[in-house]
Amino acid sequence: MSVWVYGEQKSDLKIEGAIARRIAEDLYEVFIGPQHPGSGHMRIIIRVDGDIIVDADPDMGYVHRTMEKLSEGREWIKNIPLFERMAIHDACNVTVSYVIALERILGIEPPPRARYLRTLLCEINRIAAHLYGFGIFGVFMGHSTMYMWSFADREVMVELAEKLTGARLTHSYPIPGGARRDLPQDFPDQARKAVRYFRRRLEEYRKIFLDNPVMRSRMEGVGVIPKKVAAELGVVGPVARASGIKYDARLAEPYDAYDEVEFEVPVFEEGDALARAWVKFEEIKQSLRIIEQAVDWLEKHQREAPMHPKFWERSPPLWKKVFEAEGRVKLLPLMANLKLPPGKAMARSETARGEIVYYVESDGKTTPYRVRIVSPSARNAIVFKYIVPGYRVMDLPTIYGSIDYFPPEADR
Amino acid sequence: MDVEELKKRIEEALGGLVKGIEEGKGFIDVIVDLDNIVEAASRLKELGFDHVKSLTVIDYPKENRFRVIYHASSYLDEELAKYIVGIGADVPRDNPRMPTLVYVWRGVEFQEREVYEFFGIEFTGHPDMRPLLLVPQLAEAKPLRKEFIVKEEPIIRVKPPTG
Amino acid sequence: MTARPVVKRLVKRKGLFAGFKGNVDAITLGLKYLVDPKRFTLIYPNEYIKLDPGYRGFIVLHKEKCINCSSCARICPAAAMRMIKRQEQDPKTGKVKMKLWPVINYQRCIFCGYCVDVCPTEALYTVPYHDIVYENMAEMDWGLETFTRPPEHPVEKEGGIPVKYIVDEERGLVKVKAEGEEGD
Amino acid sequence: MSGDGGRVYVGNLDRSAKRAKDLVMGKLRMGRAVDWATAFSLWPVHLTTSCCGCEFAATWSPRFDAEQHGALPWVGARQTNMILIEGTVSKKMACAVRVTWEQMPSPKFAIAMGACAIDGGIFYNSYNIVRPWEIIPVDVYIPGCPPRPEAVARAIIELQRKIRQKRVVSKWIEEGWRPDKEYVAPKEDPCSWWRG
Amino acid sequence: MDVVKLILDIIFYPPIYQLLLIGLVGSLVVVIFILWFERKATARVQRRLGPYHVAPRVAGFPQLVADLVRYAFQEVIIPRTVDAGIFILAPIVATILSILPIAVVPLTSNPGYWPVPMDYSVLVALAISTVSPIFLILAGWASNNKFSIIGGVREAFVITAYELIAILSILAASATVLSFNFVDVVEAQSRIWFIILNPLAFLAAFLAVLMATSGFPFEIPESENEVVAGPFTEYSGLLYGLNMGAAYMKRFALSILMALAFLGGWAPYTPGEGILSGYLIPSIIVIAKATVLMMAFSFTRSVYGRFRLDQALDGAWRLVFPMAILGFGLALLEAYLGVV
Repeated sequence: MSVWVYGEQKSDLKIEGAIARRIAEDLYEVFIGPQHPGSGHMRIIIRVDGDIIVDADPDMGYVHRTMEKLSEGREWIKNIPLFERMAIHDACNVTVSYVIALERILGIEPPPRARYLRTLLCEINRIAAHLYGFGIFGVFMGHSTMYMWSFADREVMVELAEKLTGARLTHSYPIPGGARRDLPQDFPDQARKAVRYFRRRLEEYRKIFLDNPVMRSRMEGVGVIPKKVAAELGVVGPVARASGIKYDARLAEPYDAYDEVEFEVPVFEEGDALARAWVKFEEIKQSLRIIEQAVDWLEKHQREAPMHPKFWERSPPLWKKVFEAEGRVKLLPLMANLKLPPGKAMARSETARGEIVYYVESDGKTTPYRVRIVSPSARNAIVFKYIVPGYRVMDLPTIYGSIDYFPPEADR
Repeated sequence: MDVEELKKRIEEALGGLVKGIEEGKGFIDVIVDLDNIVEAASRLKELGFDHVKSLTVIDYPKENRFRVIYHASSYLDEELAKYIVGIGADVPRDNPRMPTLVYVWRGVEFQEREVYEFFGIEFTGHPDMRPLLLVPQLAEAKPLRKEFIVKEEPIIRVKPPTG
Repeated sequence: MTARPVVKRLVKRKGLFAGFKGNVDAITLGLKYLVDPKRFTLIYPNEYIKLDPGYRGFIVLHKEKCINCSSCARICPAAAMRMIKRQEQDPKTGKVKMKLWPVINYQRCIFCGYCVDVCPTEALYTVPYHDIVYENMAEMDWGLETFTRPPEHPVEKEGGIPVKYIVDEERGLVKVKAEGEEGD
Repeated sequence: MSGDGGRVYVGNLDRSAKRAKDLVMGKLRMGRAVDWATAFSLWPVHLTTSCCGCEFAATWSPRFDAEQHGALPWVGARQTNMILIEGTVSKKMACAVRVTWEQMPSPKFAIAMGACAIDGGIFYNSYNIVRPWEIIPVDVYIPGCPPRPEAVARAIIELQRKIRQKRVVSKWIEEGWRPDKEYVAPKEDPCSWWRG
Repeated sequence: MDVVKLILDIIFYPPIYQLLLIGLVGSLVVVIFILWFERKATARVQRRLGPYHVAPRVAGFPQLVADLVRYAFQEVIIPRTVDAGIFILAPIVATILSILPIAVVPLTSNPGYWPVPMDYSVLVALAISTVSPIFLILAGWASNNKFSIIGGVREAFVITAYELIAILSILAASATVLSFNFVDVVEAQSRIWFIILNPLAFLAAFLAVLMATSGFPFEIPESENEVVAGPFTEYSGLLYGLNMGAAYMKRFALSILMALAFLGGWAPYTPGEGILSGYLIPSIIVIAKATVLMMAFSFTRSVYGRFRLDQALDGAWRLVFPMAILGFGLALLEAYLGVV
């Protein structure tokens, strides 16, 4: 057999390895996954020539849970927990853009306090998700200590998120018009402590993982995506930024409080697994900065319900009492059968693994007419097909881990 | 650059191909004829829209058409990165076929496979037209078409609880 | 706008000495933690985490507050909260009436807390624990009677020690004994 | 060279295994020791069916560290004795779950984690999911979406208690099949999509 | 008393003592201890508890016993596709071969307690230690599973990397004293151990043993993220237990060789007459030193991930092999200068 050479027409996209090698007759086909520690919830069918992968075919869909279809039968607000299940370790980031799309159709803007609260939780989630990615990345290369350490420190962020929202992972926090809870009393203090802890701790991560010669040699020059190829393939998030693409949804179309806080978007130009790890590493530092700013802002400003007046002013006195006592924003029963005016909106937000895009179309009913989700992992999946060929079998987990692929998110 | 200017630029670049421009919240859609979509997409790419964010397909069974929109944006041009521009066409529902745009935007390869299994739209010239997510038997059913109905449970329960 | 992209470069580390230093750093760090592990492991059945009262654990019904409005069933995203019909005698008038009561099915509940937040009379509340498991599925489909009683907390029953985690600047999370907070 | 049992080289393996079993379980009365050993060595196989894998990972993370109960997630199905179904099982994944289950050597156990693994959870009406109890026998169910790591630890403890109190493993070895749980055979082949 | 003496004589008859008591029982105990240590030490570095509830008072020490008993009573699956004979025999032979080197090394300087004539014991021990990997490759091949075969091939690759280094670096010790007799090697270390005289050779031997026994960062044949469990993917129950045991027993045997060659064997102690002083105490000292070495081998798990196969081979030939050659040269130089 011969491997089909992609992209000779019309496109000057050339990928080394897959094209350069002449393929022998007897290729060895290896099915990696789904019950395989190096694959998670997906299968990659690779063909190897010796130790070199000549063809990789990602077989996705093992976690396809039909979210786009289910959303068409459910009321608008019920879809928030539904879409959250795409990436439960990054819950706020994946749902916030859906909520923003709803708000755009409704024509409302959440109050500043709600925007800051969402930003705060988004950044907490971003750190937790990056640490999750680091942990999986580490254990894919056999570094179990990196896995354990990043999961240990992820618990700090999970604990903060739990204090804020009342759930470890599935916060269901943003809702159209605002957020569901306000800051607990001792939160700012704890958040600042956590920020200081992380600043010190990240240095140790660098020592044991990023600058560890063994791990460095595994990551350097592996899975290189040049800038042009990255743009052509449409990869997102840290994968794109490690290839020199200066794109971040928070920059391109600032949502929530991102146009008010100060932060940097780290960009590297090497495009290999090491650069992707460093992007995530630097992003954690920037997220810590944002958390500090958000907490400062929230502490400085007066405590009030983080909810749009449309949904809050007409609410009964019990609502205000509960908010005063517990910081919990109660929902009006009309939320369940919220009717959106006809229209269509698109919104994007930057999750830990990249940009998520929602296309929402309403035909004036209580349920969406169509919701289209393109999640970062779904867009990064193409890396397996075009970047993996040409590298060694042992590089596959490295590339997998470095693009931080999360199958439930890709399959939706 | 604001949206009006962007529209003007797109109309200039696409020339007579544009059938209409629809504006949504957060994006604009440029509608062209199905036959011209490859040409229009290539021109849009030359304009600087170098990747596709979302291949959105909406089923309108009453009007007997699918609306296929490639929502593109830019990575390399920071000015264009703020906008999402869709290039779309209507595909008839009873013979859903359209030319593939894989050779314009490489990134849509998997998304076109997805559309193929969920809506049954066949992309001619696509290098690898197989179902992506679903098992083959389910892909036959084209689950995202409107006639595929998923039942919701009523809020009143008939079966008594067991615990 | 105050956010901006910043292009950074990887620090090239080549040569024998850099590799040597990296190894020494890593091993020293490992040895440091081998000596002083900074552990915060929860020794589970002996201890349990006393969660904040705001934690969204199992949901329980105050039957006397419930006004049978079925808002909770309407907003439940997983169709876990459903209404059942039940004939009941009105204590004032003595008439037998059909009433709707919410029941919850923990085979499906996703603990999103929407029902608690939407309830107009705060008839639903959450208990701050979540570590309950079942051996058969039928027990998870709670009827009205089970729904009105908070479930038993298994670790508390076995005499586990309540602990709390607080964020610490030096060690990340620190496990401390939760004290003086009996009951809800 | 015969494929079934390697009779050519070492006599009849089945018969010698039976004799060894009679000796150890009957004369030496090792039953309790085996129950104890299995209870503290429940190694879940590394099959991440869905997003509860996040909490599965957190369960073995330093804060909750389920290795203290003797459970250690292991890579190959052949070396494990427990399967932890982490959330939704899609139609594609059902095949993997059943194949993995059949690859595992008995005595083996199953825990269903999360609402999706019990009655579909939020995906109760999805067209692409399978209830895992239809394809494998589940011992313990953990409600929640996702359940807290403590709940997973609680499930492991519950399973340990069940094994030691009901002496599941020693009876299983003595009788050759599991006495207290029915064998679950999938009504339709979960791999039919694959086999065509 | 005669009966007691007879029994003692039988037990401490060197082949029985070294092969059965140390080789089987002793190494099992050491392996159980080392596995427990490995899990606990890794857990400590990783800020967690490790095995605990199986026996809270002794920090979960019986955990490995539980695992072994569980493995022993689990179903042994022999798939139809495997070559059953080799599939069953390979782990058994590999286990026996991996403890065999213990039977040909001296654990005392008292000639009455040498299991074999010692004149070429260094060579013989090294020669035997190189046989067992063949059976790992066979096990992988007989399994007829893609992952096992890849694992077996990787094992074969890694052998080419470490074999020469291990032999050269341990021979460096015998070059220093210009004798293939282990007793001479140990006696020469009564003042100063070879780890200090020849650190290069020791380091090379350390890395070679790590590679030989799939220790981190060279855990390549069994690297779980690509080749599930390497050659052992299809093994279950007792046979898998044997396979795992064999790897650690081999590490134990090689650690004993290293303890004799570099850590002075029974060095601070001078074996005398009689069973206790002439045999038991020196052998326990050697085993203790080997155990310390094994603890060092275990620690690398918590700091390193694993190298890629080509990087490991590259490093072995470009860095460790020259190091072993240099160590050998250093040994010859020391022998020429008569340092010991």
